[in-house]
Amino acid sequence: TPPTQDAAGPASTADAGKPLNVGFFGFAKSNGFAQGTFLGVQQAAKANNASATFVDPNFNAQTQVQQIQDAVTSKQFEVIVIQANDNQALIAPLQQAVQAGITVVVEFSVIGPKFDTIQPQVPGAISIVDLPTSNGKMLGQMGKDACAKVSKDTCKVAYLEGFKSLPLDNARTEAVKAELATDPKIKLVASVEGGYTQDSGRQAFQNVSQANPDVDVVIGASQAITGAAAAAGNSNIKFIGNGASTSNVEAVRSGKWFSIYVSDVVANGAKATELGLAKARGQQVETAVDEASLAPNKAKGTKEALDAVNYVSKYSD
Amino acid sequence: MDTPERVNRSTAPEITVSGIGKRYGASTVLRDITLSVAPGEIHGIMGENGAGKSTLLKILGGAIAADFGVVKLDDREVKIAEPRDAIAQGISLISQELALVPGLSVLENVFLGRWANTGSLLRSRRDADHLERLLAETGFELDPRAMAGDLPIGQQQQVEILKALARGAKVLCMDEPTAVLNEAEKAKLLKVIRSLARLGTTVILVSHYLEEVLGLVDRVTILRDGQHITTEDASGHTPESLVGLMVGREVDFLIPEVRPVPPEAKTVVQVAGLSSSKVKDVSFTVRQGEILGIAGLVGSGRSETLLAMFGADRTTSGYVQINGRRLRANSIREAIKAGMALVPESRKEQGLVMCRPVDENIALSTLSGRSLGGFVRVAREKAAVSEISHSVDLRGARRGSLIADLSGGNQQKALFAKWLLNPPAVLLVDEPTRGVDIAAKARIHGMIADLAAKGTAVVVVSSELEEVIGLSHRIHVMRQGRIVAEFDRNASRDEVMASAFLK
Amino acid sequence: MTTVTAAVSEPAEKKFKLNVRDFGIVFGLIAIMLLLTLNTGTFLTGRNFINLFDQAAIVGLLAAAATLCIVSGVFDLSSTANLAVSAIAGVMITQHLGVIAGFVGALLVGAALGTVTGLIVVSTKVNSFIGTLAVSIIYRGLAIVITGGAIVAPLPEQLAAFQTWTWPSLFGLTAGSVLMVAMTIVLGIVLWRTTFGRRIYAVGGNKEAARLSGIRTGSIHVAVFAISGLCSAMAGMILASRAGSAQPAMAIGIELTAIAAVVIGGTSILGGHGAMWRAFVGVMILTVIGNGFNLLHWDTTYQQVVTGVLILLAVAADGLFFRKRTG
Amino acid sequence: MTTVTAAVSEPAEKKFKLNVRDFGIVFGLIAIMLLLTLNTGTFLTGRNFINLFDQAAIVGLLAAAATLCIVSGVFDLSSTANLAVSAIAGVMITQHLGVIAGFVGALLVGAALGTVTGLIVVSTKVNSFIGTLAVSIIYRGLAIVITGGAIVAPLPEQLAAFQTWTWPSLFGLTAGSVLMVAMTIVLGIVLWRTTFGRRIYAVGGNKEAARLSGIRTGSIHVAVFAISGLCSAMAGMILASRAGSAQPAMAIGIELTAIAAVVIGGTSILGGHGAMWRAFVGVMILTVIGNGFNLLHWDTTYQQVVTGVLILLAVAADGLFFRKRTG
Ligand SMILES: Nc1ncnc2c1ncn2[C@@H]1O[C@H](COP(=O)(O)OP(=O)(O)OP(=O)(O)O)[C@@H](O)[C@H]1O
Ligand SMILES: Nc1ncnc2c1ncn2[C@@H]1O[C@H](COP(=O)(O)OP(=O)(O)OP(=O)(O)O)[C@@H](O)[C@H]1O
Ligand SMILES: O[C@@H]1[C@@H](O)[C@H](O)OC[C@H]1O
Ligand SMILES: [Mg+2]
Ligand SMILES: [Mg+2]
Repeated sequence: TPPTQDAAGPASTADAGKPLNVGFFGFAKSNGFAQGTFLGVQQAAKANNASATFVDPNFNAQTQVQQIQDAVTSKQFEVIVIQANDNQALIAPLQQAVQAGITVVVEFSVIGPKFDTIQPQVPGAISIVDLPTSNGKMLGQMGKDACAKVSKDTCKVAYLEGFKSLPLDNARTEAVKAELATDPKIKLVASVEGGYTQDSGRQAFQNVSQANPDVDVVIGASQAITGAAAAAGNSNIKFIGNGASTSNVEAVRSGKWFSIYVSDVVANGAKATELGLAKARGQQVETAVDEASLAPNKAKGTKEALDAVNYVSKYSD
Repeated sequence: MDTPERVNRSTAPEITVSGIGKRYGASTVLRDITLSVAPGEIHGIMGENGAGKSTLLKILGGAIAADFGVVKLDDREVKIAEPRDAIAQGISLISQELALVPGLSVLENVFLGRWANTGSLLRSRRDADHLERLLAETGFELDPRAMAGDLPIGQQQQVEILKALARGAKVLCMDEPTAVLNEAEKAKLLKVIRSLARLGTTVILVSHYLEEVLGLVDRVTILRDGQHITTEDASGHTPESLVGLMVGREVDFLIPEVRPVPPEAKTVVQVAGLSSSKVKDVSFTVRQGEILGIAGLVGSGRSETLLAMFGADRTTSGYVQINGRRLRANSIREAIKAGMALVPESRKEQGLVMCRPVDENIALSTLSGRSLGGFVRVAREKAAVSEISHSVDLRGARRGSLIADLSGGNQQKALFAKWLLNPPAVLLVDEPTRGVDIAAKARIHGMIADLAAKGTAVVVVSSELEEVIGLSHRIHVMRQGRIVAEFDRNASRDEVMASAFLK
Repeated sequence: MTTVTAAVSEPAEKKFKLNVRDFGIVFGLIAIMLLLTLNTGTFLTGRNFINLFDQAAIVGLLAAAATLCIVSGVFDLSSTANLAVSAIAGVMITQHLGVIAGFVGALLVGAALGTVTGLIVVSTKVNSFIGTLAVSIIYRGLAIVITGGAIVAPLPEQLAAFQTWTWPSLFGLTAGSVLMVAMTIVLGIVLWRTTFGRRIYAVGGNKEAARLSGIRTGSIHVAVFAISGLCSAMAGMILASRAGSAQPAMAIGIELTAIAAVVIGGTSILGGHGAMWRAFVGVMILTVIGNGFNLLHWDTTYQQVVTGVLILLAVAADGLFFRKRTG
Repeated sequence: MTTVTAAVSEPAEKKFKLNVRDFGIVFGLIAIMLLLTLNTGTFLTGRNFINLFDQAAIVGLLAAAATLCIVSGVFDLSSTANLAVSAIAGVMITQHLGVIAGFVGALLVGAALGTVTGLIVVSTKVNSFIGTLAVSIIYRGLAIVITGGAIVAPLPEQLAAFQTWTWPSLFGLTAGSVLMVAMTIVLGIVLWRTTFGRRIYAVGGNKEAARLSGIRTGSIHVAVFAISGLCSAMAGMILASRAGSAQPAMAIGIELTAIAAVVIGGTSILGGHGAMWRAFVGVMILTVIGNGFNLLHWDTTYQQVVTGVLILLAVAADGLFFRKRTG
């Protein structure tokens, strides 16, 4: 028989005076993006009478599952803020955590099968995420903007996907393609795996530009675009990066790249932590937040938008 | 599946091979072999190293496939593509290169692949009982639970023999089964073969021991350079006449006269109180030009004494001195630097790197001497290797040949060549002529005697008593890790045997 | 002859010694567990053991299969790619024919793909390491082709039944853990007490000797790969059951964790040696180390360094102090 | 003796035949390249070859080192963890002492860590597969400890000089590619013609026979791991040079790609066999397959399936039609 759902919900709510412990289950300690988020987590924790700990799964989803289970056992944290390395493997352990009275905040990457909703898919959790579908749509829009500046009849665009085997990446890719397809001027000449490292991006770009020497716009993960732009040297190609590390922001503001999709990781981490702590202390909070709404210019990081707020990134990759 | 313990021996078929041929790349190793073996016959196959004996047996046993020709059993043509086919026909092969699974026990190896079982659950007890009977019949002494890989090579050979017996084979093909056995074990095996033949089993036997063959077989086939020379009744032959047929010329194969050690010869080797896990307090000396023989049963610690002297086995006490200089314990490199060379007993495990070319193997232990600034001086190496190969009569090696592609006897010669490439001051040899043909054996004996005559101190371990007694100036007998007796070269076989067994 | 008799007559003590040596790695596991029991209040609790077994289920199933493969002298690096395809197939069948058909279907697909892997490796004579690596790329690709790169899930009304492997069962363990333990025991008996098991040792220990004894070495390897596929499918169904869905990137890289667990347990990577309980102990060592760290509240920055050192210590101790070396 | 003479005098034909067989895998590479040349206008261009070599640089360096390791009978799974630590150390030294010191320092750190890996594996007698896996976990942890998980970069004014490995040099190839080719040639000669190379083959082919020939098998292995560390550091500096920075997660998993390349080239995973050119061919096969796909404009959904099949075909063809089998 299936286990009976613990209907009671959070077993206890802490009073405001008690210091709380926040566990930040980031992608990996070796990941700048996660480190940036942790900065926000730490700031919010400090401001709200709590401590913050980075629990490192080193990009491994199964390790992360284990860490969540063990956190439930050891009752080390009242609040869990998680950047999931897998959108499905973590559902069950996080449910356990919720049932054990821990406040769960799903941060940045969606947990659950649906990539087009910001609503929490782990019952009882708070969801503050960046949707791959709206992310992809925005990347597509920026691609259209870039193409508008290309003075040719057709604008050739290449998209560097993440990994073909990741549904999350595929959902994003579909959204990018759909958005680009609305502009008859645009021809998508390549959509290939570009991965999440500079080296994989460099390699993908070399091959794409070999096959399409006249490509006008290249869109992809910020690390891949960094590798691609380095391989391109001085060219007229308009690069659009998905990510906003210091070097990404600098590349756009200096005019080397066309634009980036901005995630304000510090703001995201801080907001997620604030929501989590508030809920743990018995307050009513928002349970679904779109991170794009926290970023400058709704995440559309053009030079003008970034200059306008004099945007400074807090993480490097 | 239950194991039929003894098949009806009278069903052994007449075996006829006709037109059998085998090529490896450009070289033909068997050419148009035609012969037949009668049911219940003991048939000897003889020839020089590389003549193609093992190849022929492997074809019969299905280990390799012939390129030409057919095998018939009682006039019925059979296809033997795999060992499984041969086994199904009642043919069992005991190959020259032992084929045991090192991590399984003696018991498990003897019944390899055909363990007693009920619905595939093992019934080890039944196999154990069966093995006990086989041990009693053969007189072999083996611990059924010992790991095959831990056994000395002679005992491994016994396991191979038991394996073939356990299958109740009608035709038993044995490739040099006695090469690694000592006198006593050999005698037991020959007894077993005779009694099998009496019960109707056909035995096809390859061996380099002329007396042994003549005393055992009904008929003998001679191969030379992959060709069938003749098949004749054994009764009309003497060792000399067989050698003549094999080699096609006269050879002198008696152990050469060893020159007496001059009384003023210095002591080169001094072993003092040497102990290791298998060796207990062994002390002896060897003088310049002297050949010391060590006799004993398998497992008595002879090989281990050599290994301990050479720094290869960890010693717990005692030391070795060469020319008055005491060697650092457990350092093979220091032993080699001091001029010591060890020809180990197992060429496959200890001696040769099977997947490497012949030249590279021979040059391996003396690389430093033929290199400049770390680079191998290939031309120099080639010249030296070619010279030494010539003097040990190494055959069948083409350019780039792997050691694994040589015949067993030629591998042994390569092993010997490896340690003679730089003439050693102290030569330790363990079973030096295992598997080599009679002419080559004489050559190796001659070389050992020559080296001694030029001043090398030699220690010979051999399970062939004739070899030990014939070559040595003095003989030590070991039992359970200790030296228990000492003889001079006039000792009789029986005396030496007795002291190896006694108590 | 005296020597032989002597050897036989010093058995009792000898045998005992051998056993203690053989079980060296178990003491490593016990030592780590003792340490954790003394240093945390939470390690030695029923709840935690239920977690431990649940955490070990996936790697445990893969390691049990990997033991058969490794002992027989092959690697199956395609096991988790097979896992993904089987789980996806299982979910798709579930959508059309129901949960039970889905589970059964997944197992059939897993075993079939395993058989195909085995046939490819055996017939091309390619080294299994590289052969199964190539096959794993193909299977992952297949998973993408089947799903179009998307997630597949059973129908909403099937979900509760589909998640059966996460339910508590025997001793409160999750059904998935129980399946893992059961398979470990079954395959352990197969390896230890059946003719098939002996053939696996023989083929892995000396393939030529096995062949000369009439063992069909190819069939043994195909069978072993088929079992590996079956275990992959089981692991896949447990993972899908936990997640409520399946996708092409499932369990990437875990085949290496499974191999590591097998080797940490003391099974020789060279084949012909080893035992099923060793895989279990290896899996438990890896799981307990991870679990312990999380319970100890240590800084995870040092976790990796310490994990590496612990694995090294466990294996080295086994080699240096306990197990008999051959060679 | 007559035979010996005869043998030496039937060389020409024989030698040629042997070579054709030996070079089977090269034909696999040529076939793929021919296919791409005929089906794309872009494959056979200077620019693309410059790209190919650049893409092959990292795996090429690691595969050259892996060849030494594998031939000598060990694996070094810690190579890319070492790569990360060396690159990080190189960047940190650059910050304080300049670019040249940084590069030299990285190489020293890489070689030193490699030596440590070797000493650990040799002294604990742990199987190298599991030993270096544990070491790799430790080194990755070390990288996180040193950097606190952050990225490290040379000072802005050092950047141009630091990126020297991405500059075009000989034949327009990037300096990184040239370094890879040079190391492959140097290590190839070491393996082929030096006493050290001979000892590597001997130790990998039969460790006991090597030991009894007076070879210090431990020293050989330590030396091989040290060289592996050196190559890792070179690869690390090229990567850092491209990126303008270094970080703990660099090049994760690429050690397996390198091993795959070595084996695809035809070097036996069992040790004692193989050659350096084989690593290069293996690396090129993998690189060309990836490159070709993107040039062909095929639907990338099928890319993985086809990649796997091509690898399998290349290796199987080598085994079935060309190379002589040794049981
Ligand atoms: N795999 C192989 N490749 C190439 N040549 C081979 C191979 N196996 C055997 N040979 C060659 O075939 C010939 C016959 O070898 P075989 O082993 O049958 O000799 P043999 O008569 O048994 O010799 P010995 O008395 O030394 O055991 C030899 O010249 C040997 O080098
Ligand atoms: N037997 C051996 N086992 C392992 N390493 C060795 C061995 N002999 C030499 N070396 C190492 O190889 C390197 C070269 O040493 P050495 O000069 O003694 O040998 P060589 O290269 O064979 O000789 P040569 O200088 O005559 O070319 C040294 O680093 C040494 O430590
Ligand atoms: O840059 C981010 C990467 O670090 C994370 O792993 O996934 C999302 C990316 O945008
Ligand atoms: Mg022979
Ligand atoms: Mg002996």
